[in-house]
Amino acid sequence: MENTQLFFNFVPWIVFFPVLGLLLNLTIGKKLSENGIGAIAVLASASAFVVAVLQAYSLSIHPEGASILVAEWIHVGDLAIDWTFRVDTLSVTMMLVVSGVGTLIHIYAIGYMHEDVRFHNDEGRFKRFFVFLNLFIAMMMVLVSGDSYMMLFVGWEGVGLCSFLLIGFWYDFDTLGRPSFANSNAAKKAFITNRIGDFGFLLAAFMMFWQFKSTNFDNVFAVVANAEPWVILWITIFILVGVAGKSAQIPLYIWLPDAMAGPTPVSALIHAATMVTAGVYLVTRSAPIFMLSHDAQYIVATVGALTAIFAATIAVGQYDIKKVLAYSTISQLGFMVAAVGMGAFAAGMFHLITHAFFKALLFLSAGSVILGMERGHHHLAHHGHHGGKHDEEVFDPGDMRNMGGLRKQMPVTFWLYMVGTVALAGLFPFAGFWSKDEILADAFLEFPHVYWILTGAAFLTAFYMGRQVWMVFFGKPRHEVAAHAEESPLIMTAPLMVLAALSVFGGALNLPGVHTLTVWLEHTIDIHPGEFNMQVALISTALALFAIFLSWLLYMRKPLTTGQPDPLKRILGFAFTGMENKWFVDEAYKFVFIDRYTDLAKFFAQTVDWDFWHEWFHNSVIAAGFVGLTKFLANPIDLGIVDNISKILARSIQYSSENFRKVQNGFVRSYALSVMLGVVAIIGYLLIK
Amino acid sequence: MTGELFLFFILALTAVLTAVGMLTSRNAVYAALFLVLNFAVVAVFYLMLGSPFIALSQVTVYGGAIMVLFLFVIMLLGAENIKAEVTLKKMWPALVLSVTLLGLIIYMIVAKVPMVGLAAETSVADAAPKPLAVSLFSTYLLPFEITSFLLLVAMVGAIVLTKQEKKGAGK
Amino acid sequence: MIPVNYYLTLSVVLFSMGALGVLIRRNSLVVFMSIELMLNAGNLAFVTFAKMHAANLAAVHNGQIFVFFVMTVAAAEVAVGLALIVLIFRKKQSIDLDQLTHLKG
Amino acid sequence: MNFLLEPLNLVTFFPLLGVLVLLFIKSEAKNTIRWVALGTALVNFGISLWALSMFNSSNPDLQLASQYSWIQVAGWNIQYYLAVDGLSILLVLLTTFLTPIAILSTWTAIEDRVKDFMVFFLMLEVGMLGVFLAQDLFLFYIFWEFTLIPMYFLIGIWGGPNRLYAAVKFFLYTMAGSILMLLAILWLGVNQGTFSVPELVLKGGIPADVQLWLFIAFAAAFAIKVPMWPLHSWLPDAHVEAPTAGSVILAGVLLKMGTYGFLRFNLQLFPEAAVKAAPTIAVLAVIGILYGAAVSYSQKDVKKLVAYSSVSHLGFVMLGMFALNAQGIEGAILQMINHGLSTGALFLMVGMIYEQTHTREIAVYGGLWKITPIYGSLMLIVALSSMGLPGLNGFVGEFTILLGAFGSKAFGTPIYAILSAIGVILAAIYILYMFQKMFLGPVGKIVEEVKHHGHELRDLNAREIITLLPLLVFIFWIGLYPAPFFNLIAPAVDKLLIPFRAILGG
Repeated sequence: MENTQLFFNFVPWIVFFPVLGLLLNLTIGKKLSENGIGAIAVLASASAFVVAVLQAYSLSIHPEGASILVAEWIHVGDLAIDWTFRVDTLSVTMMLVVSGVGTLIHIYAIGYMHEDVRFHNDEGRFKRFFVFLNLFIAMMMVLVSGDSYMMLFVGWEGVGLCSFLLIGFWYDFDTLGRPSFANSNAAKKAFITNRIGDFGFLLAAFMMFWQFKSTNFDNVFAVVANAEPWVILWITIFILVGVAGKSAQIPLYIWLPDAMAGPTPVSALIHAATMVTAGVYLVTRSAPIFMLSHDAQYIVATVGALTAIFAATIAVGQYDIKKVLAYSTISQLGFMVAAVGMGAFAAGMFHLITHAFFKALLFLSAGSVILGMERGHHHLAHHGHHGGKHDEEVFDPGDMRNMGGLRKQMPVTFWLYMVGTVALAGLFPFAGFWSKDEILADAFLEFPHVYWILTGAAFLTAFYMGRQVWMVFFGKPRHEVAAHAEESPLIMTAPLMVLAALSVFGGALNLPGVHTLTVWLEHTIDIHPGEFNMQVALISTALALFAIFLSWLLYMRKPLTTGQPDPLKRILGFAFTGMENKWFVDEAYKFVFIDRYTDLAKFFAQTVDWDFWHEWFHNSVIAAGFVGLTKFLANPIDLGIVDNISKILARSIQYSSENFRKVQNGFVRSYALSVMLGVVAIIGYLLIK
Repeated sequence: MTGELFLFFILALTAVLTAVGMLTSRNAVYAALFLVLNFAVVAVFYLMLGSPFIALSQVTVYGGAIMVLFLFVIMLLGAENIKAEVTLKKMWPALVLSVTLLGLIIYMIVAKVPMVGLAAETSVADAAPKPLAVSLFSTYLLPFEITSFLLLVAMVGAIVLTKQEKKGAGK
Repeated sequence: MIPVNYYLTLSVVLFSMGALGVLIRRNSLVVFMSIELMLNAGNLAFVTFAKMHAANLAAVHNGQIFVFFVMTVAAAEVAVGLALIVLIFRKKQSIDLDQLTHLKG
Repeated sequence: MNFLLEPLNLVTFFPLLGVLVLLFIKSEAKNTIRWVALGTALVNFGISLWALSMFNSSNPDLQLASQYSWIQVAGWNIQYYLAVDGLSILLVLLTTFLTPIAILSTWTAIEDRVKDFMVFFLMLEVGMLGVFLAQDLFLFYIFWEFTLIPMYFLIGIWGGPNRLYAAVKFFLYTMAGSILMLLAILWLGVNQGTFSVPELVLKGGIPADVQLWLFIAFAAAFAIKVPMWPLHSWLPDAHVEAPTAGSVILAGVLLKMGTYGFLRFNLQLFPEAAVKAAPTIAVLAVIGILYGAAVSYSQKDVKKLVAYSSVSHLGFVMLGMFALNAQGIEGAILQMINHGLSTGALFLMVGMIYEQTHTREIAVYGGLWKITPIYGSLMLIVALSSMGLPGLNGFVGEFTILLGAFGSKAFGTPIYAILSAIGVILAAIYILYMFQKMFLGPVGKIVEEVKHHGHELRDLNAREIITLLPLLVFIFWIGLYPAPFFNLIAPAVDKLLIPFRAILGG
């Protein structure tokens, strides 16, 4: 794939532009205004988008793509990993999505960050935010454009880092702006959970290297067919662990809802549209491996499907506008993972793209709602309608129980939100309909149990989105704040409109019969276009409409009033408590893993290492033992035996010397006599000898 | 018994007797004189053994220099006599040892040394001092120089040791 | 022809008498003389052996030169020794060896 | 004169010149003393670069040798023999690189007996360089023991409140191990007729059972120094009590003497025994990795946390080394450097905040990033490097090590690599815990306390940034483009591997 024609050589700039942007902001950001910083960041991201478009154009002429070597990275023994950019239809698709949606969100963020509820006059926030955001774009680009698993991994961990930084962006607060470790906890949780996934990824990479002697995509795929089945199964399972971490699948999804602690643009960009779909991209990229093992496909599809329905049930029970969307994202990711797991790679990628559009739209609109609420709160506090009462309690602008009737206060946002909702619910002819349907159609053919689970999840999706819309925009305001909410400025709504348009028409990317996307991706992965299944489409549409009707029945016919418990609680009882509390998974994890590890660490650190090893063993055994030994040697041995021996020696010497002393009488002649004696003795000896 | 042998015995007897005289005389001056006589006899032996240079050195160095020095010191100190000299009772270990030594070495000589006869005549070449001197100043130059240095040291030493310090001076 | 043994025997006799003198006399001057006697006895043995190996010219000279050196050393020794005796006499007013017991341990 | 102009002799003994100059400076002239010491260290770094320029990286053998016959008594053949090869060149550079940085870090931290401090420090440098360069066992032993003395005083005089205990413990533990090594060295020297390492390697032919005993004797000395679990109990004391510069050198270089010793002597001299011991070492290394990480997590003292993290990191080094393949060993060597850079930087940064607050208790900090943004950002980079984020140096080492261990024929099973990879997760846990509790969250009470004493918590000043900057450059350089470093190592490692290839096949 050494193709350097056209614009292929520009591909590294897809990373360099954002890096350039962040470096610029890092160095001169202090001197720039908020808009200046934002402009640089947007420009950087937009430049990346332009590069991506150029790549797409080049590909349309040379669909076989290219690999561009920038530098060698790790060359050890027979291990050779390079910084090589890969341009093919799959990677360019991802580039377009990431940089496109990314740029829109950058623009939105300029408006959003200006008045985020939690900024508390933090002046450095713009610089920090856009530096992180650009870094994220760069890392995401590394992820999607890498030519080997290891370069992909760099981006993989890199986006994890950005996720950590951005979730913990307001690191000294909790989500409501109170001083707390809560946000940083959420950030830490995300990073560590991701690391668990990375652990799986690493093992997969090790296995690939030792089996195939390379981690380069082409090299691996060239020989993977010769590998033994157990090797392939283990590699796919390890990859699945990685996917579960990054794309928030069971059992590692727990970090994503907490990740909503980040500013809303972050939730939209990272935790809905791009980063979390990296797992889907990874599986699609590894299609040649997954295709080889039916068991692997079965496992992946099942995990995806279970995640889809499990998260959907939780979404039903949430009150925070972003939390609902977060669980919805998990659920939709489950759809995608299930799709790519089944081998419906085109469908998975298709859903990935449309989901990026409408979920970003939803999140950003939700952000707009939250800001609108916040403006209302601000307005109230300033005009002092209700005295100091509101200053005492902390107001949560994201709580849907405080909303209601926002349709009138925020009409633009309302309509945008509606587009997103319908797209997500999967109603004809919005983007979500086409992509979701393709997944369901494939599942229907491949794995019926996955199909049924996913259909259930789709039903729930329509229901919780209906619930949300009714609660937020319809009925009467349940709080004074909602009554005073204000619409967002154009800089925020304009990108939303673009996204809304994409959500409406995104389905055109891969219409049945035309299969544009499938054909496009076929250049890279070996896939076949799925056929449109009218039966499946009808069932799901009917179910979605039914779900919306149900939600209308519950939440619209008799709109909620202030302080009223959720009507579902009456119907579902304990089950709803479970949904509300996320089925207590977090608590269970905390009890089973986190607390145990903390205890274990404490036990090791305090009891084993310090008390036992450092103090007891060192001080009592080694040191005291040594002291004891020296005492033993000093008293019984030294004084008792050695000393006595020397005493006896000394006495005998004393005694003998007292006698010998007499010899030293000072008479020269007696000395001479001794000498003479010696002479005689020696001569005598010589004679005898 | 040839004349040569006869002469040897006479001389040997003289030597032993003078030695005994030296040992037994109470007066140190007598002892010194006996010793001079003894040295003279030994010098004759040297002559008989073909070493005229050594014999003359013996006479000059011992008889002339050393013994004069002895006598001079004896006179100087006035120490001719020492009271309560030797008693035989205290002497016996010394006697026993000396006799033992004598016996041992004589036994050695008898047992180990061959009975080689030595002529009393000397060839001129052997006895001439010249080759001796050549040897002394070539092969033995270094010892010779060291010895001369030794003599110098002894001289200086003797002077320093015996020099009378004036009272009060240097204290 | 006088056998070499005779000379050696004489030398030994003289040596033993010198030794005896050292051991039994208290007059330090006489002790000193006895030492000279011993040296002489030794010299006699040297010259005898030199003569015994007369065939070898170097051996003759070696023996005689050794005697020569002994004499020189003896002269030096006497000079220093007598100086010491004089010194001792000045301190002790005696040259009796049995009075000199400073070395007593 | 020629002797001194040989590059390795020059680089080893040049600091003594600085010591000599220092002796003639009044001890009150503290700044002059600091500048002289810093200048000496910098020039020495320059000299080491000069030596590097003469080093031929494609040659796997010892180079730039300075070899003289030294002690030839009773059949003992002891040489003065300094030389460098790919196994040691990076460590030599690390030593000369870290020393000026450490000296710079003492600028305001050490006010007491500055002259003595600098003298000891420069002498320490001589010892460390000697250890890495000596190719004669006897000479090596001398340098090895020599490093103890200045370090003992650095901890014992300028250390924390419990310094004497720590200094004595440090000294005794290391000594205890060294004695066995000395016996082994003597055995080798007497029985093989030479103390020269290359000659011993060439000669070989030590029977396998004897090899094992010698291996154990050498390993005892090195394992304590590394330190390998469970011989690490001197480490937290020494690190916590040592002054910052001492900790930096201790973590950065002194610990590497242990791992280097394994590499140079245990692997080269006793290949059969090394193969036999590999699984055992791997078990200890894995325990060290996991145990060190767990124990770090539970520390309340940040310096102790970093100290225990060394146990974990060096576990990786040991694991890689005894994987006995190219990836493992090259990764291990690079990881030695990485650990020197990252942990050295961590200790430096902990020292910088300690200088202002006089406490290392994690709980009193919090929200520092807001107050000291530069400090926070740099700490983040260093912390990430320490936990092995791809693109930074730590990852390159850890990845190659784990990769090597995964496919190691000496271990015969990937289980050690898998378990160690869990250590990567645990590393994230303790590093993030430390970063979060100190830099994120609400502002900690220490800020008020410092204010109470009439100070304001300040961000890093120019000198501190300059101290850290070189480390950061290398953190990124090694992370993004490690090729120059691997190129230095690779030929020597290939040569080192020849006997193992013969034993293990392949």
